[in-house]
Amino acid sequence: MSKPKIAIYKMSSCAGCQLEILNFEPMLLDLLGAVDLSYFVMAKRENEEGPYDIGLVEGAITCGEEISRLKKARQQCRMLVAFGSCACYGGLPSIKNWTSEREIEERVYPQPHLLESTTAYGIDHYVTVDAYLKGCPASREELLEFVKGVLLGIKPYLRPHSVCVECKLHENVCLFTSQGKVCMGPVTTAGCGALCPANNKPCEGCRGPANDANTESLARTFDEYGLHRSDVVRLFRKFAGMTPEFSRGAEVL
Amino acid sequence: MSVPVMKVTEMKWPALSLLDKDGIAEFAENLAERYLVFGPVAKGSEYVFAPVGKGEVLELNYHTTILPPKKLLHQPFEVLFSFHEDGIQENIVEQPKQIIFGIHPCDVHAIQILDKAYSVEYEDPYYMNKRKNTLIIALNCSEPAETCFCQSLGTGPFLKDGYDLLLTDIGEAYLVEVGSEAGMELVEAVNLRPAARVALVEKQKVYENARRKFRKRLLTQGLHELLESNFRHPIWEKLKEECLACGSCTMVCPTCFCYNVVDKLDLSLKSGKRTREWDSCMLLEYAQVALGHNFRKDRDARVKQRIYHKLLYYEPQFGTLGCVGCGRCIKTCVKKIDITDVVSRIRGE
Amino acid sequence: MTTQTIHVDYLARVEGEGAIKIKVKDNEITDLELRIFEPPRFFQGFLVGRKYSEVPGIVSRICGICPASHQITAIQALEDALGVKVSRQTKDLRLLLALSQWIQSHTLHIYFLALPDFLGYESSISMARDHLPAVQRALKLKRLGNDLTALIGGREVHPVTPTIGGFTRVPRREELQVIGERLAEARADALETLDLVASLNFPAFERNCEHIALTEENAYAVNGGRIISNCGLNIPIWHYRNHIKERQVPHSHALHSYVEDRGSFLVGPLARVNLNWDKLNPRALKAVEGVRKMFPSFNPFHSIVARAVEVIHSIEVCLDLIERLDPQPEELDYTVQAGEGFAATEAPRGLLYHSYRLDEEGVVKAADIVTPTAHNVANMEEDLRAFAPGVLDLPLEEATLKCEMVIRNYDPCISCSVHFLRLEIERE
Amino acid sequence: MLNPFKPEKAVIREIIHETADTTTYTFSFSEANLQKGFRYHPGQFNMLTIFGIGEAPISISSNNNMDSGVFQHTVRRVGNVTNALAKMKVGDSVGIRGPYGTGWPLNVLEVKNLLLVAGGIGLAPLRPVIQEVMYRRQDFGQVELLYGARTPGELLYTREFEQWRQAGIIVRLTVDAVPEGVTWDGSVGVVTKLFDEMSSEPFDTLVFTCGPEIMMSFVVRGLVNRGFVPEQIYVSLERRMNCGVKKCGKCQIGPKFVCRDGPVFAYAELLTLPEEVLGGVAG
Ligand SMILES: Cc1cc2nc3c(=O)[nH]c(=O)nc-3n(C[C@H](O)[C@H](O)[C@H](O)COP(=O)(O)OP(=O)(O)OC[C@H]3O[C@@H](n4cnc5c(N)ncnc54)[C@H](O)[C@@H]3O)c2cc1C
Ligand code: SF4
Ligand code: SF4
Ligand code: SF4
Repeated sequence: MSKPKIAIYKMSSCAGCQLEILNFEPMLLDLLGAVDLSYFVMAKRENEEGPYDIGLVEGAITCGEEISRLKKARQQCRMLVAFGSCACYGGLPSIKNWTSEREIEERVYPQPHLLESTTAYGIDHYVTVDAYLKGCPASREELLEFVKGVLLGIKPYLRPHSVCVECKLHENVCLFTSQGKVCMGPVTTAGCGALCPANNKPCEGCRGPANDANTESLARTFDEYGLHRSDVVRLFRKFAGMTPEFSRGAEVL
Repeated sequence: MSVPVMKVTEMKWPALSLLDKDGIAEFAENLAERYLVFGPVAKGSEYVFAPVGKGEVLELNYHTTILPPKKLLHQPFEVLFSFHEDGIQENIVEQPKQIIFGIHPCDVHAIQILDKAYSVEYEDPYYMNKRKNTLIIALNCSEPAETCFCQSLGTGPFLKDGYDLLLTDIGEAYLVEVGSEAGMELVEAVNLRPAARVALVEKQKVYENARRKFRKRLLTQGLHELLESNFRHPIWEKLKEECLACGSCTMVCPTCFCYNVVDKLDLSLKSGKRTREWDSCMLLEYAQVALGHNFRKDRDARVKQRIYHKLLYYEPQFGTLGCVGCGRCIKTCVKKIDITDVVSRIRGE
Repeated sequence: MTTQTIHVDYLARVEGEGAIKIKVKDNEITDLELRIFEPPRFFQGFLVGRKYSEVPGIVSRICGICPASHQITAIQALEDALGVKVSRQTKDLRLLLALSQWIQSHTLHIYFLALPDFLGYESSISMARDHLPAVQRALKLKRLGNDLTALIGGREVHPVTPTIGGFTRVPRREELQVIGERLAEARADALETLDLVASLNFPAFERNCEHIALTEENAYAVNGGRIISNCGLNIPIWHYRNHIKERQVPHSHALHSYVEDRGSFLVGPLARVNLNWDKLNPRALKAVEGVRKMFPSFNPFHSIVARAVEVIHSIEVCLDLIERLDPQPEELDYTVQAGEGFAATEAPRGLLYHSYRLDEEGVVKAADIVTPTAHNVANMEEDLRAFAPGVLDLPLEEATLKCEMVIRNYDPCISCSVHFLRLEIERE
Repeated sequence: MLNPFKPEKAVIREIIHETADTTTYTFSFSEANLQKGFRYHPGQFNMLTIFGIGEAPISISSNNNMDSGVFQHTVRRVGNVTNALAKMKVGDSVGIRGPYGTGWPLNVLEVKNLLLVAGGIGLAPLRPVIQEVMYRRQDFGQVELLYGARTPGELLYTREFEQWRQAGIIVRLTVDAVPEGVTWDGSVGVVTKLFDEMSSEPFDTLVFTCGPEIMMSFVVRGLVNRGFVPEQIYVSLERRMNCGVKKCGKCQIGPKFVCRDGPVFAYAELLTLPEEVLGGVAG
């Protein structure tokens, strides 16, 4: 395959996922040898027109303008990728989904009628998605595996299982069973290297539900650990509260 | 020590010696001059096997480690070979001699099981290369932890064979027994204080004492029939609801040997590595084949596979039970799913 | 009668999405808009109802480029609310973390966002063809900043270790020393960076405006201090809201920050260098002597030089910190109580303000966050208003680029400006 | 130390397109000695590597008896390795290690009559059996093949059917569906439908079957209903495999390693396992 053309689209996001592309540093020039960053507004002034081979969409969809931009991106890109947890699940912006739009707006803006904002969704609520690169931010290694996969025409190996697997592979002290700190690791997708537990901090579920996530069972354990129902809801409605798995966890008690 | 494990008798190496407790660090340092020495050290509130002998504090009073010493032989991540345009480079290097210091009897038994798994028919050169260069300085358990049940399986608290040196805490000092030629050399090199044979009486006392402290047990009598006839026991449905399918129990098990293989290409797409890493039958993708068909889609099938493999299938495969009673899977399970408890519940206890 | 429109569809090489539209009629600006398409994400809205302990992790996601600044500021505001005192070690590590971000963010801005304009490239990617060593130097410096962030914070983007009371994990002295060696080596790169930016051709443009920054008695303020300005502002942080206000102006797309009774103001590296020059690290002061005469400066294009100065300063301060640090794990012990807290820090782009009100369970009742870009947005428009007439005679292409540069001087971080409003969208 | 995980280089000598998604590749090892020493039984498989992409267990679809200095694999495109292989050309090389597993019990048991039941790609490991029969036809009695595919276009080895028939092998075909515009005079329906017209009787007959697990579960059930006993039915199973040599653990069913104890099993043996195989029929 010749150099694939990559477009990077920004929706409602912090730009951290795109920044991870520039954070490739030592490899950045090699990467640029392998792909064309054809549309990357954060880094370039002259951005090429589509079509593109890969579209990386960063951010949640939170307004009508983004919906139309997303649909256009879908048409322009052979493969469309949800790049980061916001694009995969609605991410942190989706926290607001459980409060009335009006109330949220009024907390921030004096004249909320000037705004148009909708429920925050992941991009697959509106378009078909070819791949998901989970994480807040998305992982550089996984992005690299994905790009290599596209170059080779294969499906890359991205860990589908729980964070606990990687946590054990790195022999971290389990915060849950050794220190009694509740952790979302058992139901969250690995791929981050169990970063938070490795830093002595419970997993917050930023990568969304793992394969076969048994969130109801975990929620019941949270309950046994003395968490209030509202705490359990907060744990599940953070980065991926809109997914069926985490919804079940939030609602079981 | 050679592989497969050879049986050594006390008669061959009668030397009994004593190692003062405050001499342990010096002993380890001395060994570290010639070997890579791994022993239990503290990691937060837990213990892990890590390099010792160069200032790190050996914690011989540890209960159990997060990962079993298996990780030193069958590594969590391992490169099998690298490949490039003109060939394959096997990653089998000149292995430095290593010592696993302070390993408990259950973990020694587990290594003996792995020895079988990795040597039957097709020897695994990666495992065997390390194994052949590994000496075992075992430590008998005088204080079983809450989750231990090795006694039920005959894999502890004391070790009968499979060691190069065996330590027993007999109060003021460690009694050192020799189990192999290589062990003999280790002892001679550091010039230990000889022990009188009565020390063996002390050892016996420690043993009796330790035996009384077990709080968990797994009754093995009639276990095969029990499991075979309870494949559809209602408990599996309950465990399906409970289990998180997180995989922790298998990741920490000293006898689990499954792995997954992943090829990693360089960005040039011309060269790369074939790697393997521990895998787990508790994970959904484990039994999945092309086009998404999965032979163990349901969680209960996977829970059952783990427990049946440990308690039923190892025996025909390797001639021994697959569980050594180390208790790690119990300790690590967020849902407190306990293999001994599962068996007693099936027994209707 | 001629009508001319300068229209920048996408503000490239800024973080976030914005546009500029300037309408000129007979050499008079009739309409000037700095548009932000960035939809609001309502952080202050949804922080209400979350637990205090979640706040640092959440606010980090306001901005992917200066997440640690948001974390540190939020943590300090929460500590203020909860009455938590932290150790010298924690303060040192926080300073190290904040400065690691300055190094990373300033390098990103200098080489990737701003320099291509000055050297006549559309991006650093195309610049790399002719200036490979400079781009490689940039990548090296940026990686160094990133590695330091990751060492202290656990990860470059959205660090994980900073928490109320300290850190969940502290680096070992040996790890710090290894990176210390790299910092020492990076001095040369930082100096070359300064030489490079100081030699650029800056548009002759000055606009006298209020410059605001934190200041401290004996140090170049980063994570605290008093808020001062060249126009006489001198207040403790918790007085912030008595003096700095926001208004929604009909023609604008953002809440405009202003100093009560005065007007828009500038925060960021240029303001800091102007106001705190003497407090730069002594070794840094020596190293930047060559550009001494440029400051204080009211030419916003000089902010790239201010950034280069701050990179040199940051490296020296980090080296001093690493020299004395031997971090030990600390007990994080405090009781949750109701309260209100305030904090401000100097993020790479300037003054960042957070305040929270908590109930007795530690649940957030109100949150107030004003980011550097939100502080600056009114001033950006003012700059443009003053600058644009001077470029109207240039070919449209060039005038457009020059106007973009005015905005890029601020290194605006649009997604992090939670106060931005979106009014109207104009795309193809 | 011999390394069973190290693939040897093998070169693609010929590519035969069987169907839209299935292709037969003829390989030989680059090293002549390796090729010379490469001996295998019908029903055994190799691990096929595409470097950088991965490894897949693939049955050997040719027979040793021809001693042609080459061996064949028939591969259906379903995922990474198989797709990557599909992009290769004659002269390209792959990695091969094997042969692994037990084959069909052709040389182990006294075989007289043979009933072969195959579905889709499942004919690949049975083709060497057919070739074996043709090679020493006189050793066998009645040999019958029941073969089903989704459509006529998806039948494998069609060009060889005539040869097979000439060798006195009864070949009965069926397809699930006939697309418009295709002429088909065979039967329509699942492969078990052919049981109604088959010539084979339980007496002195061994059954070999390979195909999707769900198909095989109907096959064994149908045969048992027709008086066949589990001891005379052999199935070739598919499981996930990462090593082929009893190490990676993936392929275990009860105490059995499909890669080593199988992939060919007597159905009777599978019935002794606690874990259900063949779609729950065993339990
Ligand atoms: C003993 C045996 C013989 C086989 N013979 C043939 C044959 O002759 N022709 C043929 O076309 N296919 C055969 N298969 C099936 C073939 O192995 C799979 O189609 C192939 O592994 C798919 O790999 P992939 O990389 O293309 O697919 P992917 O879905 O991309 O596979 C990813 C990984 O999953 C594993 N995997 C996925 N599916 C299977 C599977 N079905 N079996 C084992 N591992 C799997 C492998 O580790 C593989 O690397 C056989 C399988 C077995 C077990
Ligand atoms: S710390 Fe969390 S992620 Fe790690 S093993 Fe424990 S529960 Fe799993
Ligand atoms: S550790 Fe417990 S919850 Fe996790 S997979 Fe094992 S049994 Fe299930
Ligand atoms: S099954 Fe559990 S108790 Fe038994 S050896 Fe494995 S980890 Fe230890």
